[in-house]
Amino acid sequence: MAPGQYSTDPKQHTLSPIVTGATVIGMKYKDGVILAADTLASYGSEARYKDVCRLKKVGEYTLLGGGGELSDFQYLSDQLDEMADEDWLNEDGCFMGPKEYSSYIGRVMYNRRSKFNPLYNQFVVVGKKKDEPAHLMYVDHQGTAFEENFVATGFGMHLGIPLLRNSWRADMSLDEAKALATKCLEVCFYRDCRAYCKIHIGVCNGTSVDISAPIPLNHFWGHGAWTEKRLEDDDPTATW
Amino acid sequence: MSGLMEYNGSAIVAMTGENCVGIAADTRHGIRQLQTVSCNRQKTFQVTDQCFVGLAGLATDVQTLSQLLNFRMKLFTLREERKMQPRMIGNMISSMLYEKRFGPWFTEPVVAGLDDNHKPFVCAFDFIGCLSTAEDFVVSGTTSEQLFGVCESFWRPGMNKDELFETLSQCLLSGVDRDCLAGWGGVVHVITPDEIITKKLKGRMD
Amino acid sequence: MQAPVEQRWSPYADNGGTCMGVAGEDFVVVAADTRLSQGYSIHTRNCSKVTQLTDKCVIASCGMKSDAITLHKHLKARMVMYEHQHRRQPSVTAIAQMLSTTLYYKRFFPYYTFNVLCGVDDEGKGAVYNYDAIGNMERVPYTTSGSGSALVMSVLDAQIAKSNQTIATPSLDKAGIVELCKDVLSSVGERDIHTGDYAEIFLIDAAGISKTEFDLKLD
Amino acid sequence: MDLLGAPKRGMFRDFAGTGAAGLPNGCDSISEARFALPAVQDPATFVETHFSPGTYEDNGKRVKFSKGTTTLAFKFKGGVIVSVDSRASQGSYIGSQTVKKVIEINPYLLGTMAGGAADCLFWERNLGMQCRIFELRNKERISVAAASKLLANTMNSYKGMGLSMGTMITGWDKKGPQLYYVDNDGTRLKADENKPYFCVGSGGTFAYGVLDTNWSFDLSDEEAIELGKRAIYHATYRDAYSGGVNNVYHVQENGWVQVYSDDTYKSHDKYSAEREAAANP
Amino acid sequence: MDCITWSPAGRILQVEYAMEAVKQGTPVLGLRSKTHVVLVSFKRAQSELANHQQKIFKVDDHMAIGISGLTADARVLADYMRNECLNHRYVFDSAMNVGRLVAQVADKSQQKTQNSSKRPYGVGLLVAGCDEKGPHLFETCPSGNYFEYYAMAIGGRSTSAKTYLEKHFEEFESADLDALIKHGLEAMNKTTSSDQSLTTKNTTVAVISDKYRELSSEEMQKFIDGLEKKEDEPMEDEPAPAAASGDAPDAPAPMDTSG
Amino acid sequence: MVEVEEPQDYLDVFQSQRGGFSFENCKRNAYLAAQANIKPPTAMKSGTTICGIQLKDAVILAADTRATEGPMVADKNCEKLHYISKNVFCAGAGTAADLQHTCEMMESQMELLRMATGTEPRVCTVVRRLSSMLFKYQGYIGCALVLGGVDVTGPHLYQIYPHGSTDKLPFTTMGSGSLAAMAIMEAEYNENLSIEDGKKLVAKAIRAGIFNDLGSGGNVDVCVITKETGGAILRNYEKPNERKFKAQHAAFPKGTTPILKEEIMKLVSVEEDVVMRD
Repeated sequence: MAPGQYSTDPKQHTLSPIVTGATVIGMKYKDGVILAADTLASYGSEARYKDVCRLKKVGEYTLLGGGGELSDFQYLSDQLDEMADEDWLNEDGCFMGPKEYSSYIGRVMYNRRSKFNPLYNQFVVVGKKKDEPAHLMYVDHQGTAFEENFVATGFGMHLGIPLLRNSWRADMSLDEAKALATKCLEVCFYRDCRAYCKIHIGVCNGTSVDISAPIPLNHFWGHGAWTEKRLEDDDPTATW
Repeated sequence: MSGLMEYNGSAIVAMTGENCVGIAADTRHGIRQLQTVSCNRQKTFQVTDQCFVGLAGLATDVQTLSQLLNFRMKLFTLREERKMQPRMIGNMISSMLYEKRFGPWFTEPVVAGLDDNHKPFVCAFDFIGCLSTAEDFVVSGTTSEQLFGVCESFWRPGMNKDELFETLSQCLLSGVDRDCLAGWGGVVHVITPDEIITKKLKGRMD
Repeated sequence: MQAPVEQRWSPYADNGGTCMGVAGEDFVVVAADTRLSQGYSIHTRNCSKVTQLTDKCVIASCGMKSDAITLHKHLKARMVMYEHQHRRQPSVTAIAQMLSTTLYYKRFFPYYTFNVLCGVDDEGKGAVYNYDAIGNMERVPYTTSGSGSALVMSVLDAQIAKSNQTIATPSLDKAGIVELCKDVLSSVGERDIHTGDYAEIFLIDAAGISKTEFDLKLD
Repeated sequence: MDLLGAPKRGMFRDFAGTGAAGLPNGCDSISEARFALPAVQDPATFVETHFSPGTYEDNGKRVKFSKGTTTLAFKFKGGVIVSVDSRASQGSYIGSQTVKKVIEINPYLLGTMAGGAADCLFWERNLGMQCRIFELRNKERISVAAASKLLANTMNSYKGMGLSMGTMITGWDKKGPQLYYVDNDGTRLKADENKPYFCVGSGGTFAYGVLDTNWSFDLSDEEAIELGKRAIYHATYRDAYSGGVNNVYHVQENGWVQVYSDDTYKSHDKYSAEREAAANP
Repeated sequence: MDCITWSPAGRILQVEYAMEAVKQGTPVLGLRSKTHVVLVSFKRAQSELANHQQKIFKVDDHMAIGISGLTADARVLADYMRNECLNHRYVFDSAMNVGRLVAQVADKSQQKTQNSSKRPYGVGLLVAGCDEKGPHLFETCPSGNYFEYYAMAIGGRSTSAKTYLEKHFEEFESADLDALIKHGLEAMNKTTSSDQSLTTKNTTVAVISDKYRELSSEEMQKFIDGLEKKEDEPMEDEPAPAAASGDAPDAPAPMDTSG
Repeated sequence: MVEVEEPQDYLDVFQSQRGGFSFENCKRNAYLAAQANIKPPTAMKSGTTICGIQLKDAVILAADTRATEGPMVADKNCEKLHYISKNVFCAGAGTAADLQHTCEMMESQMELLRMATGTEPRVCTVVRRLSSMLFKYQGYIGCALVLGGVDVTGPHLYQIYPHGSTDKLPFTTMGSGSLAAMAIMEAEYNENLSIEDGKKLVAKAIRAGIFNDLGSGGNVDVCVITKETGGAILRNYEKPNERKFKAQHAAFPKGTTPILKEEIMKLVSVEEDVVMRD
């Protein structure tokens, strides 16, 4: 079967998402790594839940950001919480870092796709464990996984990535990184129907993992050509 | 996989050189893809003294179109008492193909010629007449992917007529050797300001 | 414009890319680009397709990335097992046969990967193995796989096998083959939209494995 | 899920031993014991529609596998001649011109390859193993009839799963030279006086034409080998999906020998000269 | 008598006998610094015609075990550990935590002591490995007990080695690799009887940091040449079979298990 | 009684069909498709990134230069900016042949209009004509256009979809790389930009398409249209994608390729009324 073709007789698993989240932006900066996502969960084309946090702290050093089916994101979050608890129960002071969690998530996603029962998500797993280098990995519903310095999922893959590729630098400060992520989500808000103007930003710097309170985005709709009246007879700029 | 462009199989490539231009085509005529019925099918047609058109695609359309071209060339000469320049031939083919936008000929032509200033001109079309010119080479037919590969590697600026011939024929033969549907020999025309060199190539016969 | 969600789900994706391997008398050259794409999007510009299996053997896989990741992880585990059991690394020939069966195991739900396995064999000769998705295997002097394979193969036929040439020209030396691989991948980068960004060249000989990188076009 | 007769014992070792104890749920592990099947309602149809090799009938939907193409074998008084081409095509692209389409199962048995190359390669390798086990158990060589039956049985158990294989099993046993045809439907045919030869693959029709004209049981060894070459040459000439090197094997009383291996590029000169000489005597 | 039957004295003799099997084996010892763990084993050849038996098994790049007791049982455990490490790498793309694997092995051993149709493993392991908390050295017993040590020796004649290790263990923490190996061989040298000496043939030294490495015979020869001359004191007798119940888990290197 | 039409002289057919689509192959092609179960080939498309911005008194258009056939680059440096009249230009995405010919047709219509009225065409005229023509063909002519021009009423920027819908905008992008280019536009567009900054902005947007969208590539073409000077296409305004490595293969020596037959036709000048060669 060629890629892009659907299978003849899939089992009746969830093969299309119901309640979905949109873009997640992740990028490394000089002291760690940040993750940003808006707060909307859509039900088809309905903006259904407007105050959802699509970032999730996993274990001590890791953040998970999810786009796509929200229930699958929550299911995986629970699984990861269980693993973090087990880590803690061992009482040996060892905790898994972003590398372990991202690899695990990659295996889970591949395994579920191989069972024709995918978790319909695109995840970004980021984190920084103590003095180890910051880690950022993308995993999607087919198990495709790769590490990068910055990544964007969903519509952000088209709208956010060009800005990231232009502006990302390894030596960005935290504020610069936050500003860039905000800019990407702002552009998504302008052009993606499933995006929203309130975002969370999560930061991993090796010692702590913090998810911000919701931040409202600035937006501007006042370009001259959009505001000018065109249908009135006496308008000299009207062309038809 | 099954398409009219692959029904008969063909490989055509045209290349520019220094004051010369060349066009090469294979000679296989297959039907229903797999069966080879002859190995001396004509796929390149001389339309003026210094211009050739290569027609890849469905054999029946290739024949019809080549005759139509012949007709249009003669009509033009009668009316205008001059010969068409290669670029003009390109534009004419483009219009002829686009005329049949919604009931197309299944052929993708290639034009190679020298204009009055001995400047080489090559261009290719898709089957509804999108003309694209190139400075280096153009390819067409079922072998186009393979030909893109070899031509990108072997074409170089400023080839003389002998170099052009060798490059062109190596590209053609290497290309068709990796395509089931084309090959069984080939023919190369090199057009220079004062002669047209035509050579039949010995290729693999499988 | 791309629809935001797929209507029907497919377990397969094509992540594109081109890789090639050329065997020499006592060395082997492997080259692959590092673009990871899906549809018209570039996921990342820098994602290696090549995994080192032993001191003398690497595998390059094009096709679907997640299958390739899994296959490579699997093979690396098998290498460790072999080493534990036999206290030495498996030979290229052994790995080649093992890979064939591993792929055939998935005959009914194949790994969508097109593999090239390269190494130096027990006799010290360069070895290149070519596979289809379900484990048909052949030892060849040179091969290629992936989205630009049709573009590569004919060039190698002309430059290495020298088919259709009546005048003998000297065959390429090590540096010449590396040069050729660079040139061919650059050519593919010009014409195949799924191949590009950067490329890696692995040279395996008696001295071990050395890796060089070079730039392709980014568009 | 039953594996439709997939070999369960001995053939493939579960190299990772028992599954790992400490793995968290939801992820796969490296152990892998048997043929993996897609988790769809009807795996057989799924496999058949999506993962079968195809050339010209291929509608672009399938994963393209290497596919082998003109093979023939015939009996004559000196044994059996097996003659094959060496092209592997993936769609119209020629993947390889140097495929070994005669599979040397053991010194007395040959198999040929047409259809899905991986299917042929794997199951004939598997057949070689079964034959060896038979030898060890019974202290005598397996008959060609039995060997071909083993293969046909395997094919039967995977019927409808999209395997693609058209093979000829040939060898010399107690009853003399033997030739069988086995394919992926489980068909098994014996070559006898009425049907002393088989041609398999897309170029088979062309090869049949040559054999029908020139075959007789009393051919000398040289004539028989020449006939094998000639039939393959003509098939490669006319059939787009055949070509490359012509390999000819001769099955004799004490095992097979490879008697010829050369590029059809060269045969063309010889046969076209012959043709011209016949046309202009 | 099976291994779930208590003796009147409140012991499980089958388990204790299994612990004895460990003492029948040739000695193996381990010691660690801040950066490395070193395992040293003294190998025995079954006969003049046989190879020396392998005593140290690499489990993963960051982990190895030295064994004393039934080699056959050790191989089963080694396979299990290797498999766990491989699976861990496959799933988490990282090295397995040493202590947690040891705990798993101990659990596995413990299960064998609670089932009438099974017998305890007759092998003790010294598990040496490195993880995010640095180098570790563990001992596992057939009983399912496990302990972590700065340095430890198990197997026949190990008592004298332990004496040596106890005397010097405070130096180990900051010792460099060469010193650590030297101490290991010195301690091992104490276990040999007067007519035996360490050779490159009968001794294996493995170094574990984040990589596993066995010393080559040339490297080892240098260390062996530098060993202290052996005093001609008579070796003490092997301790009599006795209970192992007196182990104090917090003691860094229990001197004697014959409590 | 069935009347059998006598085959006409091709010259007549030729005359009668001048200037329109010919459907004479349709029946045959439908038959081939139905009988032989053969699918028609795909036409050359430009995956394309095109964009345009409207400034205070200018319009700037830009495009990449890649034309693709499936995953192959058919043309590395094609032209996607089309001249319509001195003051109106357009950039096209979609089926390449449709774009070429639609724009040429519009060019000729506008030239005729100019000659008939003696004034330069207004942008809305071009848009109206294009939109009605595309609407008539119900999307079968695959032209997606960004059209810009400056006329007596000032600068105007439009986009036109294949089905004939139009929109007037301050900035827009189209084609497979439109999202990448749009990201740049949304982030940086401002209607008070100078022409120089405007050129930089469109080039940056196109570069975003070239580098982030696989359907787009090659070079950047820019077209600036102002009231004073009319429009001018700056072909290959930026060339960010030169080939980075080219090996110097030894040339194939003369006589390398095996040949069966060689013919050489000498061209000679004939001094008569039909001149073969000068």
